[in-house]
Amino acid sequence: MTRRTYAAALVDALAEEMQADPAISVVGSYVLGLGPARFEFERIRKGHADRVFDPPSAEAGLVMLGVGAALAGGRPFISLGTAAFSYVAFSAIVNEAANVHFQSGGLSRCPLVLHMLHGVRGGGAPQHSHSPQAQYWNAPGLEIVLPSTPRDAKGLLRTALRSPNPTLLLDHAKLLGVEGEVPDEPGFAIPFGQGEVKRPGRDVTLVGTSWTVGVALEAAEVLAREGIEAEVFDPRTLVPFDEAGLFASVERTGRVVVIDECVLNCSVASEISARIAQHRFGALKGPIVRIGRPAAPAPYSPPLEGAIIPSVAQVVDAARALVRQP
Amino acid sequence: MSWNRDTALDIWCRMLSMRRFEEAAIALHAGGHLTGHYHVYIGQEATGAAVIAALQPGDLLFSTHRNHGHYIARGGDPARGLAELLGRATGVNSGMAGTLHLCDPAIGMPHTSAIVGGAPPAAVGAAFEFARRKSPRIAVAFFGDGALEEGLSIEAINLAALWKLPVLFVCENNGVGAIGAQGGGFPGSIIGTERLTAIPESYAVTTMSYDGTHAEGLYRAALSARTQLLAGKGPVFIEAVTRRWAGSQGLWPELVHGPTDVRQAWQPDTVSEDAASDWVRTGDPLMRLGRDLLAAGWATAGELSALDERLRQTYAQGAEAALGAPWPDPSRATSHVFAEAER
Amino acid sequence: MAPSAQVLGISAGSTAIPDTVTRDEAVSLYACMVLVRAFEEKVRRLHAAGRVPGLPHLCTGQEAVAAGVCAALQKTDWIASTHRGHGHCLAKGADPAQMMAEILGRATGYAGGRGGSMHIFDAENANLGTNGIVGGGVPLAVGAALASTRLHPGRIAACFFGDGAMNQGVVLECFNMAALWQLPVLLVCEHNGYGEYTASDDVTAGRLQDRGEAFGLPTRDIDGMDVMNVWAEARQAAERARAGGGPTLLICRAWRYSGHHASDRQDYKDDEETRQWLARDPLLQQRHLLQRDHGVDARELDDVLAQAEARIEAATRSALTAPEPDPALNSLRVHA
Amino acid sequence: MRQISYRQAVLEALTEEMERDERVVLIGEDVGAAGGVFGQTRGLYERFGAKRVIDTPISESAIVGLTVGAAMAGLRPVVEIMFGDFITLGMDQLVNQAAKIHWMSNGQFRVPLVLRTSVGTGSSTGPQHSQALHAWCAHVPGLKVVFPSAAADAKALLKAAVRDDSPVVFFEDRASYAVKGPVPEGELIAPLGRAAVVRRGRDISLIAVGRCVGIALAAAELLRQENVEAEVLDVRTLSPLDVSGLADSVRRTSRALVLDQGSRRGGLAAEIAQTLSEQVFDWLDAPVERLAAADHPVPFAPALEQAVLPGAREVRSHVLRMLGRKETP
Repeated sequence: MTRRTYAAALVDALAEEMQADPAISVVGSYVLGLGPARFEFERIRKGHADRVFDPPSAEAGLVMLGVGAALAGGRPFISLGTAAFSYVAFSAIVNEAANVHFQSGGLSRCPLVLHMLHGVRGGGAPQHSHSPQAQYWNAPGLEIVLPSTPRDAKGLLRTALRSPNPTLLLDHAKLLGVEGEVPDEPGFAIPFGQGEVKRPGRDVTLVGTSWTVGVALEAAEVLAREGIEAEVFDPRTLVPFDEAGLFASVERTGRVVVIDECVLNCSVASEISARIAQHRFGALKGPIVRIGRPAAPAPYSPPLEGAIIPSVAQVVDAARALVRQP
Repeated sequence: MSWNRDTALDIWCRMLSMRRFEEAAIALHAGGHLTGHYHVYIGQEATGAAVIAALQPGDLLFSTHRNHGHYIARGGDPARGLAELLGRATGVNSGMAGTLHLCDPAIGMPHTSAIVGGAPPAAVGAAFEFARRKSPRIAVAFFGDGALEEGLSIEAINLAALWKLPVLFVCENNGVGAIGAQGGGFPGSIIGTERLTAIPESYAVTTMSYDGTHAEGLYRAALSARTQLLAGKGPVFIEAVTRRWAGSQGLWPELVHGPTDVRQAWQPDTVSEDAASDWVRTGDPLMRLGRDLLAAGWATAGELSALDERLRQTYAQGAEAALGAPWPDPSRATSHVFAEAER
Repeated sequence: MAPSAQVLGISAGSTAIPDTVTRDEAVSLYACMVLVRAFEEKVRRLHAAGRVPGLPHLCTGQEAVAAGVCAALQKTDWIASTHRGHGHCLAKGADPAQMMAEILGRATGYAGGRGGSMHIFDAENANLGTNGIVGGGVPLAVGAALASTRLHPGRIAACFFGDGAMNQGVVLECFNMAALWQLPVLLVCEHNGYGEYTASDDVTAGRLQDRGEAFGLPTRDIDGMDVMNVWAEARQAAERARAGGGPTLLICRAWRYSGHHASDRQDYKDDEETRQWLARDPLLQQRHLLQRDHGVDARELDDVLAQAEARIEAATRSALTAPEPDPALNSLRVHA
Repeated sequence: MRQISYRQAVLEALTEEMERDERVVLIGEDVGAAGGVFGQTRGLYERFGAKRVIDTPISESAIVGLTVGAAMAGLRPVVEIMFGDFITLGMDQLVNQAAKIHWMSNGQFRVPLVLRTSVGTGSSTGPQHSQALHAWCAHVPGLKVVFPSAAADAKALLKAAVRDDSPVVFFEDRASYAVKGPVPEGELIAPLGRAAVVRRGRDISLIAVGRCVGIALAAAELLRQENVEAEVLDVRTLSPLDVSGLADSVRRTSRALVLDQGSRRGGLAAEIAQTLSEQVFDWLDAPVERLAAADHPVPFAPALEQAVLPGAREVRSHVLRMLGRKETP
């Protein structure tokens, strides 16, 4: 095990896989954004100069380039930079990449990794703070991966680079600098559809994805001081989704708070809550509580921006209210 | 590979097969078996057949909603193609694709997009991979003049020109003639300039314009384009100008003169006199190549008739088999959403 | 890309400059550029001191394009700007105090702190706003021009976009429609040679000038560092648009002295090229022209400079003391 | 009461609103001389001329972007996107410009535009021409989303949408264009943001979107034979959702099944089900359930396509299971 930042762990996985598989190429100039973490990517440019390409800003054309390359035997890693720009390529993602295998009757494959940085990063304002995964979850044919730690980032990226399907890898802009223990053994990979209990507990289940897993863990510490043992469950991938792992946790605690950085309407939290209610209604001691972004664009000014992000306090209050319910 | 008897005869057979496929499709629609709207390739066969005849097996082809001709010219199985149009289980794509998305990786046609402007960027992606892996293969994108109104296809031309990718853009400009615009039909391309080729030229792309009904010209153009592409000299853009077939009324085509009679190539007086006869005599690429074969002494009327007869059998049986083919089981609807990783 | 006009293949000393330029018109162009430069310099220093959230994009070096084009427009003509739009807003008449308050995320900003640098709207001066999406503003201006042909004949629109945006599909679709329907719009490309960190020449095939003509769009390739030249070309295009003569693509060759954003060290540019462009600073060029052709003495020019800096100081003081916005108002005005 | 088709109702709404307000214009592909590929704008070009019924090139992202700019500058444009699947090409202009401008500009600019598009299965048009994507738009703050299920609402809600000062995405069910329904003469307009009870009942609330309203009504008739009285609600405006209207019904019936024409996962049905669970948890005897379009792309083959949406019989047996009743053969 070694201590690595999230960004470094991503680059480790990418570098190792590029060494092993000549089919992999990287197209995108800002894989790790415009912040300090971006210099981590220089190793890939130096190590594989002929396999890294700086495209014009033409996101729709870029995703289609990835689809065509995948159909021609390649394994392109296409980075769109900020997730908000993926809307410019929305048709290429949901009408082309997602449908290749299905509409060819299973004859053709599209092994493509589409990477983007999502979430409220600070000062992003309404057009650079999107978390579009809820909308992509409604488009059949796309695998969706949301790592929350450096370890998960490395393990899940390796699986994505070996998947025969189009995979959306959404990294939260604020996680790039976070540090954590990362296994070194060669070929370390985490399969899709396998969630993880990041912290065991018995009184309430806190479900988070990507950055909100950290919020859940912090809330669990605060609750522990009040004698409430919260369990934190991280599904890690939306498609395929680890229902068994989630339901097992719900059965243990009987209470659920789902924390999601998407806007609450038709969000990831809505889908997760509806599934729990439908399949484990009997296990619930009270209604499932959703915590997400309110129905408004993301404001620029720090005090406004701070008010819309799911907070530790909100999670603690919700969990305490559920547990204290008569 | 050069223009000779064998090549010309091979292209004529491909063109005739493309024509019979569309005639079968129109008949199936008239019989109420083919629901939904569909697009036929009648009148453009020379472009598809000639360019595709110049390809090598490893090259990849990307088409659009008007794809039947490309599928047949590249060697797609007619019976399985017709079965796919009828949504049957034995269709080449098991009923998932239908007329808008006919494809088959086995003949180098892996994915057919029905989004206008979808073919050029996909072909650019494939060419990007070939160039990167230094493999002697090219990608071809067929699309209509309308596609150049989509920003997506212009982004593709820029990418291809920028990185000198081995992609051949074939723009089948069947810009609506008089019939379409006045008859309440759909206006052709709406582009600010008259000269379509000005757009690829503004990206320093090698651009040529050809008569879309002249198989020999297009075949030579495609051969030289392929050589230039493999030499890393960047993309080539071919505009193939064709006249709209008399029977094409937007989404509901009709066989204005019934099935094509190949003998009219050497018996022009048998063409009945009406609004469509001019197109049959001068606009139909099949008739034109037939006349050229006879004039060059590369085939006799008898040989052409014999080839035609064999193809009629193929299509009669094909339509028969398609109509009799089983419907897919509804439970299959959720299959192939994701591919299984190779074990 | 060497800076001198000849090498760039631009029509040096464009014949478009009308001979009857008045002294006041030339001085007001200088005053506008000086105001923009002072504003951007203040934002840079505030950002360095950690007072500005996020990453503002500065237009230092490109003042001549903003000043020249907006001087050719009337107050009611529409403009649509970019993520690097402080200069466009100020040149179109926006209030520096409300702009600075918005950049600092304060309640008195144009958007009450909601938008920040990339989302400044100023309806009073028909400013359709700065924009966070590359090429995002171009269809807004083309749409406004379409509306004007019906609702307010005689009003025209102008949009600004970078050379990076010339590779966005939506921008080329707009070229086609503007030419097709002969819409009264000025399409102003601020060609500063770089799309974010990538040199445009590395990502742009063929010549940018040809892309307009391919859609039947009259195109001018002009020196964007000479405010008199920009102003003359913009006036000609504006008059033609107002008279129903349709759109013009104005490619203005310019250079941004600041990085893509405030903390970008610009290590991707080579020093020799930068030095040459610094020698063609639009403010210095105009100052020299005013002295040589209009007999304006240095003292009066220094006054103009001092007034600009005083105005920006006052605007900054009011913005720094303005209240933080109230989060409870976040969900207001989501719907009209 | 006269019977006219869903398509005719749309056409009447457009004609009346264009007569009423000079600023209303129609922009889209083949909406002019061709009269719309489904005939839904026939006659408007001849009546209002090329300046107000504008044919465009095939450039969806610029078309949507252009209408946003025109709306900011004072027009009240109705932009038609031929197939709902193609709004994906205009998604950036819809999500990052139209939906946010009023909010971002602190009220300085309004964007009074209507984006009309046709959606849904039933015409063998395959995966890229048959989707119902309203959930994506309902997810975006700043967009109002409307989905009429029959002719009367197609007219009444479209007129309200054109007069609304916010951007409205108006979904029309393509398979319903030819379906006739009762539409009163004269001025007919209905407020946005309100659901409607289309059939009274006491045992269960069937909350339906778009074409599923007709399916729910057919299922209710089948259920009557099992003496189960189902209440059927038509959601009409999907965002902002009429939560109180839906909650009132479920408080009376204490059971709810949501029927949605969009796909199930991450869809509108999940949002409605969870919102109801939060509002009326104590009244619920069982969890709110969902029946929606299957989670796979829409296949071409009719035999496969017809299985995408739940049918009336499938709804009937699902309700009986929810009520713990045995299926009588």
